Amino acid sequence: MKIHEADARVIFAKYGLPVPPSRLVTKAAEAKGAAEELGCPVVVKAQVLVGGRGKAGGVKLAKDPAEAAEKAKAILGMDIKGLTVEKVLVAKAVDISSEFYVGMLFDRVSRKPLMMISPAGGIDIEEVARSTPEKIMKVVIDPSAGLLPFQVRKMAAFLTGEKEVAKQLGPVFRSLYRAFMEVDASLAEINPLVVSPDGKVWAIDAKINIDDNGLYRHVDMEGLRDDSEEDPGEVEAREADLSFVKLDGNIGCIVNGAGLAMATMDMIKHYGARPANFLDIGGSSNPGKVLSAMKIIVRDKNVKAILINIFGGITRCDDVANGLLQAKKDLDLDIPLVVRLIGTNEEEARKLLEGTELVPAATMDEGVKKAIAIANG
Amino acid sequence: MKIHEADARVIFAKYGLPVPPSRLVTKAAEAKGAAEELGCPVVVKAQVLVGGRGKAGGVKLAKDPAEAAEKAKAILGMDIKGLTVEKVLVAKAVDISSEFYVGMLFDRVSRKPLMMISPAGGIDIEEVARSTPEKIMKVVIDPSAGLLPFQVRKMAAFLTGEKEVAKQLGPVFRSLYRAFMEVDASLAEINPLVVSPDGKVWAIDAKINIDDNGLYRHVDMEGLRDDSEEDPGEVEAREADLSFVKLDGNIGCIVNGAGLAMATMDMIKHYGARPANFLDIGGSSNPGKVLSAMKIIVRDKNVKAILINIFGGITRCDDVANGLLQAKKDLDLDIPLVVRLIGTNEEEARKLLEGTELVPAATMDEGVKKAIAIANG
Amino acid sequence: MSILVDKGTRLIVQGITGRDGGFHAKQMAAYGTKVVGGVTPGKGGTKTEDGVPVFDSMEDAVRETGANTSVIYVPAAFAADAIYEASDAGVALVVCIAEGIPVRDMVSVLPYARERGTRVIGPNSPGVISPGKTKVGIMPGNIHMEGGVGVISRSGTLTYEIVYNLTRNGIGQSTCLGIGGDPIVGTNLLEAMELFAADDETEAVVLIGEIGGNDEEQAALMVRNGYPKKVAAFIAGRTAPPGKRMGHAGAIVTGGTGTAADKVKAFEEAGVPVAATPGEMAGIVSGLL
Amino acid sequence: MSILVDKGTRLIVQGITGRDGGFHAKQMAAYGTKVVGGVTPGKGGTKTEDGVPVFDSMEDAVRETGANTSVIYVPAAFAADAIYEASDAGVALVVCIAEGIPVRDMVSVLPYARERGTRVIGPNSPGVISPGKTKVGIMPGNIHMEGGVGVISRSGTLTYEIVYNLTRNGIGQSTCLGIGGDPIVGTNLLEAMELFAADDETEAVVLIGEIGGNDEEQAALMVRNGYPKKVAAFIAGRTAPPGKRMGHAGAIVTGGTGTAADKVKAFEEAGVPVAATPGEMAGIVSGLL
Repeated sequence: MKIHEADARVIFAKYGLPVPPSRLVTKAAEAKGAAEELGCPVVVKAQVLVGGRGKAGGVKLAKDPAEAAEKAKAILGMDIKGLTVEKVLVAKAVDISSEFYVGMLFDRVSRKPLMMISPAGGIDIEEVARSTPEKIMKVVIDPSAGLLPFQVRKMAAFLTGEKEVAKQLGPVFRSLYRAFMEVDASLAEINPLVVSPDGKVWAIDAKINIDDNGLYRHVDMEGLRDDSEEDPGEVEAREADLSFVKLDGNIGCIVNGAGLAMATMDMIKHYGARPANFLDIGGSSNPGKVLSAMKIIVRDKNVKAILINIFGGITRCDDVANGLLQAKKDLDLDIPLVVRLIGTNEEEARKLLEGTELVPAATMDEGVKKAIAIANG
Repeated sequence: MKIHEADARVIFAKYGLPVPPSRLVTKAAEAKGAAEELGCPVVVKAQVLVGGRGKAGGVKLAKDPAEAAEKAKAILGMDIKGLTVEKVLVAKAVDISSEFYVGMLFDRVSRKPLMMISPAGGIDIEEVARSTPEKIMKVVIDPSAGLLPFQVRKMAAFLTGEKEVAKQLGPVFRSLYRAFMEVDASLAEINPLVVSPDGKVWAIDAKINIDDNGLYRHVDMEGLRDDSEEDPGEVEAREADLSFVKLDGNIGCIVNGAGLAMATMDMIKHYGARPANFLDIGGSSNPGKVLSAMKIIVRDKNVKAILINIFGGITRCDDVANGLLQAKKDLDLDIPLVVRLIGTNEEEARKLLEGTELVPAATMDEGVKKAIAIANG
Repeated sequence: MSILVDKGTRLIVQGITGRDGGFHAKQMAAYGTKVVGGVTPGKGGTKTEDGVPVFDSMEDAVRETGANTSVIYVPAAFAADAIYEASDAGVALVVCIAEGIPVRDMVSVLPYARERGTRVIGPNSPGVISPGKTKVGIMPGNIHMEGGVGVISRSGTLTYEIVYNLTRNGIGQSTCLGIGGDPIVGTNLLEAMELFAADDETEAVVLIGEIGGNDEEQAALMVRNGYPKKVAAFIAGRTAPPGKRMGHAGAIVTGGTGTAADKVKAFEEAGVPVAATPGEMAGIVSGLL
Repeated sequence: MSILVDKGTRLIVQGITGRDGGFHAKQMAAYGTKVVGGVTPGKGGTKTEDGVPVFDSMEDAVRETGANTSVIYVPAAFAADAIYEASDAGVALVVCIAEGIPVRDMVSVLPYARERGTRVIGPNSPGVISPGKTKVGIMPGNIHMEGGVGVISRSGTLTYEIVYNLTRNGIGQSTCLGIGGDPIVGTNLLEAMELFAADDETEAVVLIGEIGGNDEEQAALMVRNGYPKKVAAFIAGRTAPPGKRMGHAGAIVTGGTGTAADKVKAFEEAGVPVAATPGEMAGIVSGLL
């Protein structure tokens, strides 16, 4: 789950990171008040759950409250990568003499938390990794030991030669690590971590993604989710415990398992057509999920055919068949369904679907080809 | 470092353990007030840093405030294993339907924290271990994982079959473990952990020993040390960073290293005499330590000879020699010194001591024999 | 031979009294797996309707049955504890079917298991099957066939699809292993490849990868550096749009790393043929053998 | 042969610019130890007066010198970090002379070191010496002599006393190892015995124990179960009063466990001769060889 910069700043501040004071506002007039209260200059920052706000014009400096209002007005309502800006953060501006990158994630290879730092902060870290990999240091942290003093020394020395700055970096690294672990984050970034001309260190941007699997431990954080920036189908899918991603083709897909769902999309493309969505009903066997999936898909008016591709394991084919029959009845469906059910309890499923108008398919290839023929026809 | 029950209760309560309310008092009249405030019956408990208070008559039940005063009067000033009772704890009494033992220590074999529990609480756990070892369960805790739910279930089931009691034990185990680790304890015990007739669990005694090596992280705890219950020589030795234990013989010993110091005592005994003390000046090479050691030993009027047995490694013989010369001068010593210095910088030491009246010895055997001859002589 | 599970596997089902645990305990036993016990705290001393003894703890279960393997079907919030408990009880292999375990829990439990000599498969794994011998997991047993192809997959149902394709074309499997779809798993693609490298019965290995991470790129490197078996691959997610999470944590691709195109390229440069659809796999593997 | 340290040892001194670290770096080099570098954060790039390069970190030191061993002479509050750092840098052996490290720190750092394949000796250890080859620690080198007796001790200076007795009587040592006097040490008595068991040069092992714990009782059991070398023992603390802490954490005896009498009895029942005084050891060992 992505959360807004403003919320990430609150978490960072709680863990003692040096975050400049700020106010979150939804109107230009409020931005003026915030700027007066904070003292100028301020930075006005679009709050959208997507990277590259700066390049898109969503981050502006304002030298006085009037200008803050003006910039806020320009940014509010702006479209950034398809998302409308509804809130802006007004934050006290900090003069910059150098910019670092500091980030936390999990490392698949060591299977441990990893801190990644760079003296080339303020820009896209993936670009730094590509063009100047020597400017990135990665330090694996053993959670049984935590971030160790020798690691802190090494990282601080990589970023700066100035003792007074290095002294402030230790607490920053430690706080970021603690925040990352304790909130069950999957990513936590300060980019940039800034040194001002007076030698003080500031976290002037904040990014946290939460591990969805850990959310149950943080009921307070569920409120940080911003549904308004998601496709309504994706929101509804999540609520029904489905994985759904809307695409722009005309063949709806209901599949069990992310890998098979992707392979199904890939095969539709391979045979020259385009999928309308990714949809994984997951490993459970709940007929209600199939009904929810069907509802979400039929809302897309582009959809000309729906392919159900289920390879039963922990999912039982008869449960899926029951869900399909229910959906057919409840939704008064007129979109043709191509159904391929195989694996656990496939015999029971076949019996349930016998004599209905669902189009059966014996293999994935056959199912995909039939769905394409229907959609094209 | 041992701390008093009253202080251990405060720590336990801070970690959420169910400790009945109590007051620490130094006068019988205060005990009456405390009993009135807490509500009777109460238990009046001698605060001394030694086990077996109960058997010695240092723990008494009082059914009303007047009786509390009476019991406090009897206990205050009492001598328990050589220690005078100066404070008593007045604690709200709890009716007992069963008594458990729960303790934490470090396990030398697994090199991890270990929780030891027994349904036979309220008595000496070492006695339980000897007579009915099947009544003890030991659970090794991996500090990287903490106390795990499956371990809690197993321990709770070992102590009780009652669900409502078991439910309260999980938090007790977890709190004790956390307290033990966070205060750098070397031992933390609840004996007994009591179930009252209404099914509620209470920690009615509290014992914590602190790892001396960890004390530097807990400056607040240094105040919990009770010097009044220690030999003044031992207190002075600790302040001089020496290890000293007073014994009842007439040959004073100054040795470097605990093993060699014990072996020196053993050898004195082996040759038929008795050591006046254990004294380890440790691994450092500070002449001031030798001076402090000498001061502590000469205070013991039984001492007829002092044996200095130093095998230099990290300790340098010349430093020791300088300390001896300084002590000889400062203390105007008339007790004969038998000196055996060997190892690092022994040549330099020999030169320093040449021509003095110190009695040289080439080997440990020779040193011990010469010291005995002088003491007997 | 085979890897991880075989006729010597003695299995405990953690969560045997749950819906999925109960169902699959039956299915596994029907396949021939020695399901010697189950664990559900508080239900110790009972038996399942098939007569499998249920224990309160893994410690009891291992002591009473001599089990060497466990499979976990408990809700996510209890799954990490189940792995700790299984490792502590000393089983050599834990297969974690449970999904939805926070990554933070996995980074703590995996070193704990390793320190105790316990190999973990998963979480979020369909399990492991050595066809004709033993099945530990949720895969449909009847689509498998005994033979010489090892299968390693980051996916569940996609694996069934490909295995089914192999079987229908007469290509049997030594062992099929789903390593699990989460970012942090107990046994990764490379470690699974090392297990097959040491297995005499396995003649070729099929890798079923997907977008996200760079395990496949590392596997391709391992082949270039001289892997002792023939290798074929399939990569899911060629059409996945960047930045979107496709169902489970493994299937997400950010920026230029871990795309299907990168992985296909890495394999092709290592001389590993990549199937464009699951249905092509049997033909490719036949060509290798 | 010998154990742990030999001519192949390439040593980094952690805390080389401190009083003790500096002094013993010289002493070790004078004995013939290859002291290839030192570490003191903030002093990287300098050299000691003997020309030993100083590095800011163990990582730098190992990379630049190819060191395989480190010895730690830093204050207690920094010693655990020094062990973490040495393990992380990949040295195979860390000898921790530093004393006064909280037990809680040791229980965390030891599994960390083990996971990285690093053996820890100590803390609160006098070190390890393979006479005539290499000395890593603080023991006086000149009291040792090359030969066939392995020495394992929980003590420091008492070990010197006994080794000196052996040497004066013409009995040389393969390796002398002080495991450290703290309750939790990286390598315990039994593990050290296993190392000597596998060493061809070692003909007999001298165990120097003391009150507290039950390592000696376990060692006696190991001998009863068939230890491949001759064993002799000494136990310090026969006159120690119960419940008193004798200098370091190892030397405390509570209740009826871990007394000198228990340990002497255990050894005698296992057929291990126990010296009554350090001066008796050479005679006993001569009798065994």
